[in-house]
Amino acid sequence: MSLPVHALFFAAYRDLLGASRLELDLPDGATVRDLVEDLRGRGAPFDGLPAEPAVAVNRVYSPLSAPLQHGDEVAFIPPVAGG
Amino acid sequence: MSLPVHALFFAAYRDLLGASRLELDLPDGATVRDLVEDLRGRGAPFDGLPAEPAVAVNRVYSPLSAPLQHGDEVAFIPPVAGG
Amino acid sequence: MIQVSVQQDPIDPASVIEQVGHEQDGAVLLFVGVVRNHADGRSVTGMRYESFREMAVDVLEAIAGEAALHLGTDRIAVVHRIGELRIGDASVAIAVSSPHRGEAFEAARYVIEEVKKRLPVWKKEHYEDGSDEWVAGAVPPADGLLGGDG
Amino acid sequence: MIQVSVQQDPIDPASVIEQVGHEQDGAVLLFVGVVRNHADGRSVTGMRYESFREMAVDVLEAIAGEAALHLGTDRIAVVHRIGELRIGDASVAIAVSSPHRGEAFEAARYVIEEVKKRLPVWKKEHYEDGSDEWVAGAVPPADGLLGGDG
Repeated sequence: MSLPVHALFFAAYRDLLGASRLELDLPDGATVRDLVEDLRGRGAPFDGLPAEPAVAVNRVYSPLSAPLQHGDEVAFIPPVAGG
Repeated sequence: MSLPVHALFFAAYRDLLGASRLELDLPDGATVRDLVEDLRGRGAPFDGLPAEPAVAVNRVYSPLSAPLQHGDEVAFIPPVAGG
Repeated sequence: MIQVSVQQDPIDPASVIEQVGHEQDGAVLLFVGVVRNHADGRSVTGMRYESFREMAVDVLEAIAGEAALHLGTDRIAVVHRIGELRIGDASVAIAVSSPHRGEAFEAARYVIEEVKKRLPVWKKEHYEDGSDEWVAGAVPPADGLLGGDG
Repeated sequence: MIQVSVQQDPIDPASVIEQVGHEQDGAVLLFVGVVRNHADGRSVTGMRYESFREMAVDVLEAIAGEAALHLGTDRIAVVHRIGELRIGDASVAIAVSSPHRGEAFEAARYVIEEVKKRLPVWKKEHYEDGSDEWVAGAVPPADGLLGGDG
């Protein structure tokens, strides 16, 4: 474990987890998908997150295949309803 | 002559004729086109009116073929530029 | 709820919105036409708007009614100003309130396009050199009040 | 001249217009989204808007920038409100000023459609029976910030 990242949760995801922010350590070379699977593997309530959520890395929408860097901020974005 | 009508002129047409309103008497059965031709036949400045102007009879756009009634108000409508 | 006006008084966009605003609706659209300081490359210093006022009111009501009929919203307000306008003055304001934004956009667009086609209003541009000129406009269709196919 | 805001304060449509108004332009368009008193047949008593605020500001700037690039007008202001809103409150306001009305309509429409697709904002509806629910929204594209073909 040498890849610390910050995970942010909003709206329905925050309500689901009861947390708006988690600090995680992932293996070097981990992708966003690895982060999602790490979380979902923890069981309830984390397995309530979708397998393929929309995410933003450092405030930019990113595919699940994006590799993570040290200190990245990964926001889980529930379906948006602005306007 | 037994068909009195009111002719109204706006904007460029009023400037052309130097008048915003004329009272005319036309023969029974006259159409809008007859009115236009009557005016244009008077020479300058009336012949500066187009042969087929847009007109409104009693405030409703009408074709030149429309028959006129006693007391009709015929407005000569230059190309419009509202908005 | 259709309200139209052809007026000498300055247009207050906020009050035009208020004419259509309602809590049952989800979208409000306001279009404002503003007198520009140039036209066809010439510097414009002001503009005189004239109308066949009684007919213009009828035509505005007809246009707004068509928009309401075709587009399913009857909350429409249209105000057209006449008289001497300065650069930056609002010449026309159209407000539409509708449950759905698509209808609001379409209704407002319909109204301004029809206004330009058939509202009996004319404008004379004043230029920097002191001259002025009637703006070349659109020939209204002979069946204008009944509308085309919109 | 692109100005965006994600704010707790009430939206004043007139001030949003002022952000884009300019005498060189001929058309000003304002779109306002308003909290409705019903949704899917249920009576709504209010709405809570949340955002990922820092990112939302970035996304609004990107959307407005795309509209400016594609549609040739760079006078765009967008304000999105967050927090507890009541029925009739403005949730979003978009103002566009442009020399030509077509561009103004298209730019405003583009901005609101993109806002609904990818702005990181969520809303919870409060119902008459005291319950509340997150509104089912749109899944933003993974390349959202760069836009689709708009």
